[in-house]
Amino acid sequence: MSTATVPPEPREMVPDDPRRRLTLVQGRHSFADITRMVCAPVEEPATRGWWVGFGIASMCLGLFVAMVVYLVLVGIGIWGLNSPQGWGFDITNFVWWVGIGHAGTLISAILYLFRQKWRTAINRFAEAMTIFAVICALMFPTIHVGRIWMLWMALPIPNWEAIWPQFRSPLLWDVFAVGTYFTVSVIFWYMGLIPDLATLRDRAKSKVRWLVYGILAMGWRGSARHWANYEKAYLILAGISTPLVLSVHSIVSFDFAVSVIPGWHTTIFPPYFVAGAIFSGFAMVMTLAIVARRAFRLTDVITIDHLDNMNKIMLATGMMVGYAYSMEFFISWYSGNKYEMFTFVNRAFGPYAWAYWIMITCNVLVPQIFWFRKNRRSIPIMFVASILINVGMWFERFVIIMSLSRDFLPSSWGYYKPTWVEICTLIGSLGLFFTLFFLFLRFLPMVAMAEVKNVLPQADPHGHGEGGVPPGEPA
Amino acid sequence: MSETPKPRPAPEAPYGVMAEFATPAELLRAAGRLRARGYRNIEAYSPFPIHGLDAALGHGGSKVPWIVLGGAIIGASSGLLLQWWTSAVDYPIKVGGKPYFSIPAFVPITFELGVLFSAFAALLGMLALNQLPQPYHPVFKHSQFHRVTDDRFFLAVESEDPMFNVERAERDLGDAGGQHIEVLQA
Amino acid sequence: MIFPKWTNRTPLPVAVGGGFVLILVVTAFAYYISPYSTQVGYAPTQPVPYSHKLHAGALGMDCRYCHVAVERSPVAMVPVSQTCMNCHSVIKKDSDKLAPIRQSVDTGLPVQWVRVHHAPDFVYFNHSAHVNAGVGCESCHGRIDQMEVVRQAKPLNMAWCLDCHRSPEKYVRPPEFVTAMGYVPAGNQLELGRQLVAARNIHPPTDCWGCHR
Amino acid sequence: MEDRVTPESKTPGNGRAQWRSLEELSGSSEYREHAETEFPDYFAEALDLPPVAENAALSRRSFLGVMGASLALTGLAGCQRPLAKILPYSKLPEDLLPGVPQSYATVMQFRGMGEGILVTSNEGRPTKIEGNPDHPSSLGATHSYAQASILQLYDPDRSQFPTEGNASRTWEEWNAWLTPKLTTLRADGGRGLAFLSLPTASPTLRAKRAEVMAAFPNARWVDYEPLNRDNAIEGSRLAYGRPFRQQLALDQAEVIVSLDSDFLFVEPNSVRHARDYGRRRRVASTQDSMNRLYVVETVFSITGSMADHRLRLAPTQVAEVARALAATLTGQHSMYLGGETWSAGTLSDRAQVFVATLARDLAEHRGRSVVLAGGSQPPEVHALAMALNHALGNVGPVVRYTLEPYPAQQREGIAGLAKAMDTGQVNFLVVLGGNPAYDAPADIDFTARMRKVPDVACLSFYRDETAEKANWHLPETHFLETWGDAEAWDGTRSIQQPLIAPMYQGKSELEVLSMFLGRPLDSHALLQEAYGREWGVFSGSRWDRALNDGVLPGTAYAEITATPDFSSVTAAWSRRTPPASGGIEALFRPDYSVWDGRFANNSWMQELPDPMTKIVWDNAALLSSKTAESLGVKDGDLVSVSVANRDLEIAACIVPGLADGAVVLPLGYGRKRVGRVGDGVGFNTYALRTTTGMDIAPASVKAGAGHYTLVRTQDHQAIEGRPLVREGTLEEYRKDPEFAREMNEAPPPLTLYTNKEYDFSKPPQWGMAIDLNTCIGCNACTIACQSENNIPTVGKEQVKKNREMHWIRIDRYYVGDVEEAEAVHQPIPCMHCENAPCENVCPVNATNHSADGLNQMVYNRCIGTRYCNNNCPYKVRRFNFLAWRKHEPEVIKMAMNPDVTVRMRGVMEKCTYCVQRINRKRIEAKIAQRDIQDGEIRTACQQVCPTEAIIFGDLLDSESRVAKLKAEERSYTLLEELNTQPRTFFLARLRNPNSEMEKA
Repeated sequence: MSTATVPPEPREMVPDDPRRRLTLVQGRHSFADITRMVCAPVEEPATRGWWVGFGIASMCLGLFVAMVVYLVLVGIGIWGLNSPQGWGFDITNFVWWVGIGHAGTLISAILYLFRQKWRTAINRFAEAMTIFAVICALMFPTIHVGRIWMLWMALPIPNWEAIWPQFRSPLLWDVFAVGTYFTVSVIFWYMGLIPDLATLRDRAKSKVRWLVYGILAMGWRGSARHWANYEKAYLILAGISTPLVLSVHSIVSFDFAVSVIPGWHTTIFPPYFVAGAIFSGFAMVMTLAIVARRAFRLTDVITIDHLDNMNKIMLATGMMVGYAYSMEFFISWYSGNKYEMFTFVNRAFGPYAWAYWIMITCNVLVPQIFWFRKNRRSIPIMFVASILINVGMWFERFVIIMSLSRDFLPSSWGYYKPTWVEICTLIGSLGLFFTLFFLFLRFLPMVAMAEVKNVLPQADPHGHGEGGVPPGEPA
Repeated sequence: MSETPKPRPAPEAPYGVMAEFATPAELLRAAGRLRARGYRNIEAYSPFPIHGLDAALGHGGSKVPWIVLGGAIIGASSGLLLQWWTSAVDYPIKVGGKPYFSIPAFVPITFELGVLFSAFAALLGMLALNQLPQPYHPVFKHSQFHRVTDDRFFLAVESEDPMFNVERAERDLGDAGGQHIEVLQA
Repeated sequence: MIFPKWTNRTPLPVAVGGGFVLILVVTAFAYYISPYSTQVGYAPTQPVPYSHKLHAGALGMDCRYCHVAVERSPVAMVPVSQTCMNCHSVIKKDSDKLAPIRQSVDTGLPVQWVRVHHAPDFVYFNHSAHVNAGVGCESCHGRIDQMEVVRQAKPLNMAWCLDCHRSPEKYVRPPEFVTAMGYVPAGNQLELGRQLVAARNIHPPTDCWGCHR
Repeated sequence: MEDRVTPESKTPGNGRAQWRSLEELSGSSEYREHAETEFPDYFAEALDLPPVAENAALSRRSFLGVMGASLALTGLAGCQRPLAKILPYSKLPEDLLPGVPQSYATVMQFRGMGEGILVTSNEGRPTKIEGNPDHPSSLGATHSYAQASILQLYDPDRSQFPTEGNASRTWEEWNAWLTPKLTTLRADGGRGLAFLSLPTASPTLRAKRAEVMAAFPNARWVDYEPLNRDNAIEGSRLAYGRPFRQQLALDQAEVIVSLDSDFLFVEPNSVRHARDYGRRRRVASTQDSMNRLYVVETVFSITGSMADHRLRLAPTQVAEVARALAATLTGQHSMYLGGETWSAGTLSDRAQVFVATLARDLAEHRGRSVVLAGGSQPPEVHALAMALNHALGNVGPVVRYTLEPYPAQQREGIAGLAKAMDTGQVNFLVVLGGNPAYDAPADIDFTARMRKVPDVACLSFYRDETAEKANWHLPETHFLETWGDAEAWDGTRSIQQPLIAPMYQGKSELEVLSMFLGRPLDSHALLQEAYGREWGVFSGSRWDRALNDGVLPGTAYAEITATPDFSSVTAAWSRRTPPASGGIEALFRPDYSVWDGRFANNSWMQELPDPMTKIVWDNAALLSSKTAESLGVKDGDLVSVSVANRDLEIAACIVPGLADGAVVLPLGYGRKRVGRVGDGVGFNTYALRTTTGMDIAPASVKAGAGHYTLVRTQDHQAIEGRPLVREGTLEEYRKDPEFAREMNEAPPPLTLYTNKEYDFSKPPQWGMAIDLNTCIGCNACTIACQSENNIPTVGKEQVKKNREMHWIRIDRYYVGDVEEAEAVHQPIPCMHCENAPCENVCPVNATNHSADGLNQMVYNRCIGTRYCNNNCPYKVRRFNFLAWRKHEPEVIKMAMNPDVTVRMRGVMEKCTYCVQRINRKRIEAKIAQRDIQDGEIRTACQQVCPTEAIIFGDLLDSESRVAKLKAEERSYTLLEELNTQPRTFFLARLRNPNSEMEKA
């Protein structure tokens, strides 16, 4: 039944012409084509590639579980932490994952508010990535405590001690901030899914799929009233998510900014962390998008233009991060505080200089290649770059936390080395992330169909040229 | 274009009459026509939101924002109350030389809870106003309706409409260019 | 395939039910760690069926006759076997029930009493401090004089301790009535209490290190 | 002064260089932790079961860990609560009140003298040792060894029963074996019988030994202790013809000269010395004066670290300084040394300036100065020192002489015994205490000699190197298990009363000797017998008084006045051959932690960092950086040291300020048979120690192959120009008393929080003063704290990961340039900040503030985020990374303080200002309806401090000592600019240099 209207090719224009409207969907696709394209990976049997990826990921997940069990039974001592350095890989991973978790809701929310239609191609799995990344992030504060079985004390539950959590602690702020962020992201994500779940329901061949998707779709029927409330709610969610995104990483940065430790105690952290989070978030979306669009033949939906745009954002945020790095040095010098000054000189030339220069290279130098359009549109280059940026951002957090190694009293300076357990835990958390992601790719539409259809030229009812004319009727 | 039997008048009043359209534009035009003919209880169905449709159908704005506002207020205030009561009333503990009720330190959690509650309000509000979850609905009986989430657009005249009458509704929908015109049993 | 009409009636019950289960689980945990889940009523059987009801109640012996350290030491001191023999070398000198006591006195090995009132090891309760401040035995141990077998009468958890530490006037007695059972204050307890608190300059610590060291 | 606190201006390399080398160290064994944590125990760990009855009675506090875990399990599984039992006494021991610790006076013998102590006992478990204020050698303080000896008592590796060969025996069997032997021995007056014992300060034991010798006139009695006073006694014989013992009144000395004498720690009576020295270092106002300390030494000792002027020289050069000093004093300051003229030897320019200035200073302080010779210096130096003191008129006001009670020449003694054993003259050797097979001079090869003796019986605390070679081994009692007595340095006598019945089958030397006399008695009977004899009739009341006070009044030695025989001194010096220049000299000295090896199995001492090198669980060959350079050796490299054709592979440790051309070898490590803690730890330097070079010997050092992991508690040595330890000279202080406070750039404190509902205005408000001017860095506080607060030890590998648990640590920074470095000590306990950064970041309120200003740490609330320690600028918090006590033997739990929770793994801990002591006094005062008096509450670290450098008290009570100190100009708080408002504060250190030295 291909009575769908076929729009003509978009007009040809000079590349990067400011007047040019971005091609949101390549090629001439009807609504039905979109549905088919997006639903295909969910409805067709899983490819070998999927099985291999899923297998590896779940093996890493197993490693993660093993490491956590080991940790609970023996104690934090199996990590390399010590007296000056109470935190190491654990919190580094936490901040890193939270950072990655930021692009998702950001792309959806902020770009939605700015009416950046091109977001539709990537927002769905960006949001999914957010949720999975935040799950990984939440793992680390949970397992990093000495007595995990007493963790409930950090929640405001009435108890026999008649004593409550300490609400001045940034760690507790984290509990609420990241918890809220996770919940809101899930809501946002699910709400976006409802119409597409309805689509899957209506296309369902097997009873089971029909039942499951049917329940999840909650009887969505796309009536005008539905859409009115839906769009309003979605807009509001986007509205509240935006400050949320900013607040969450600001609060994560408070873990450090609120302390008195030189290299931690600095007011630049909130914006700096937010920029860094967006930076790493986009990098991760990029990495995933590149793979996904190949694997699932979505190159027409996730177009090179989308990737180009993301590269521009990475370039911008990369510059912001670089600015923050330099600004830290300036401020420490300007403060005239000898401890601050020492800390930053020590960062660049002390025992952890290697980590510092990895960070600078990956986060400041690498993005510079995106000044050139050729690079912005070259898949291999941007793929490698995105991975390097993720590495760099991990090291950023590591470098910050290692300020602990040399604080006020030289007598208690130390040096922290991770143990094999910590390294395995990090790898394991990647396993957790990808396991969830593979499941997502398999069972949920990875692109927001309704939204993509909405941005197709023929979706515009007011007949600016294409789309308006029904077949058989004279224009 | 599957052949559909002419619907016989049902023992009890039907839910309404629904027709299928191929493009958003047709749907919009049809909605406009019917409304012009004086129909009031008409509802459109589409795979994605269509601009101007609400106006054409004469729907009012959504009430979701007010629900969310309520959620935000409840969330934020309960957050602040919790912190004030636990830290300053129930068991005041001296921490870091700060007052029991250290407002600056209590801002983050207050804000987060505000956001959390309003998010819930947004979702639940939307569902409530749309009366979801509602797995069954008469419109699902339409033979082509499974395409409403894919690439087809539908317009229904509901039986509550003061000037509802099966034959007239069928005719008017046909005039408006609707296909697969079917009567939906309640 | 469309959902039958009746399914429209499911969402509400499902939602309500789910919410109910959730609340149940949460409250169950909350209750477990809450001040209301206590060991009250714990009454293990002792190697010697010693009856406080008889000794403290009927015979009206003073607590301090056996628990000699209570005014001077953190521990009230479970009496040494010899204490029992002070009387029981004369009265009921060959009752079988007393066999363990006699054995202990002969061998010098302790009688293995079972601890009833059990503060965790990280809690440092000091009997002398409380008794001298005018906290009655009864206030924490209940009507010992009516107990055939000693059982825990009060929650003995931190919330319960804090209640008195925050407002001692609700409980303190004049020193002479500390060991009295079924004590009734002469007049309004609160007023009396306030006077005592003022007179004896009682201000119990609510700082952690009052009890945890 | 300014460049004192900014050493990097002088020494850019110092700290960093050391740091680098240490980085290499830490890099060497990376992923070893896998090996440490053993799989089998995991489940045991997680499912720790609640205490069983006996233990609960034994020491229920030690089970928090377990309780915590089981609580956790109940939290998870909701299982039944543990069944705990109460085990009352069957009969109540007299004047014992359960739950109330008691304190008994007794005496500990160490270094051939008695040191009076008070021992705290909980239900019969001695748990803590403190100094006896009435005792002249202690005055209420103790050294670290006394503190640690409590752990020795509960050492599970102690010898527990007699053995014959490897078979376990009973004392009856021993007697059965001994009796026939004795009859035969008695027949020929004990020919072939030889006793080898430690010198003792116990008059009763000495009498008993005499009795034994009377019974066996032909027997041979030898005393040997590896660290003996032969040189001093020999020196006194040279100068006075008689063995004298110096009684010092250091608080009377304006000028103190130490010729390699570590009188603040190593020399006998050091605790008293430190106290007297400290008195004259304490300045309350600009009017006060200070003594001046000149130190000439090889090693960088803690005495050296206190010096106002320090001259580092190879051991034999030190003697040359003495000679030059005599020459200058006689030559230029017309001092009479028997008329002879003294020729100054060859000295470096620096040394000559030093001597000239010193001589002038001495000459100006006749009768108010003292010259001290170190035990490692040869007799002639001691003799000369005595002569100088006499000539300077210091004998009397500062130095008094008493007769040495037990002047046996130990080196010759053991050598003679060895010869006798060789020639078969000994067929029954009885070793009483001591461990000659380990610590006798290497050239004697005592072990080989023992094989030539048919019967060897050995009474020893451990079944050690000697015991296992002997065919009879007898377990010895701990001094807290047996009756005895001992004389203080000045002869004042104390009764040694046991705190606990012998835990195993041990017997004391006194009891064993009574067996040799044919009438075995227990120590109590023997002692009362002895005192009955002494007093004519035994008086119970006098006895009880003696026990109660811990001292017998009027028992001090009689003072002797004599004039030295200058000629014999000069003669001795003329015999002396001037040292060969060049080459390397080895100096043997006791180790600050394990002494001569007897504390090798004491984990507290093993983990106690060396005050200067900060090395734990090891000893090392100490070299100066220049020497190391010339040898091409880096810190931690293995070097082979050879003395008299004996070689030893040992790790090198580079110490700033050490003398060039010398290698310092601390003794007491490399034990083979001592126990699970000490076996194979460190290097046995006795292997290089021969009769000809007991203290100083020519040696050769060459770089060996390989690297060794030396673990330090402090990896970074320089202070990086930060005003942490604030120093000035006495002049600077007089000019500008506020100099210390002027060193910080504290901006006016700003706050977001104006509406604070509380302030710390209600007394008491606790605070602690630490006087850096009197702190000598002796580590006593660290051990006292460890003993008082049940602090675990973690072992070398964990300390390497910076996981040591000490609640009070002593930071030692080197100041000045690497070669001529000076050192400063800074004890760091919790600062109990009023605006504590740790509290703000705790998510569960596990650490917060009490009304009396204590920074509370609640273990049972802690979930272990470690955030508090991250945010602590002073890094005083300690985290239980693993279940440190998991593998600890049951018996150790008896050493626990029942008033302090034993922390489980996963919780943070830190200094509490000894809150258990505060609470005890608070409750006492409350019950008595009175206020707490100043000085009533004394923290463990304060109580033990030999120099009274630590003062604790109520800051609001203007009369309290701590409040007065707070008001002093020298007082400052650490990192004041952070506005943490610490309650612990420091008093700036002052040095008292001789201005002329600066000029020259």
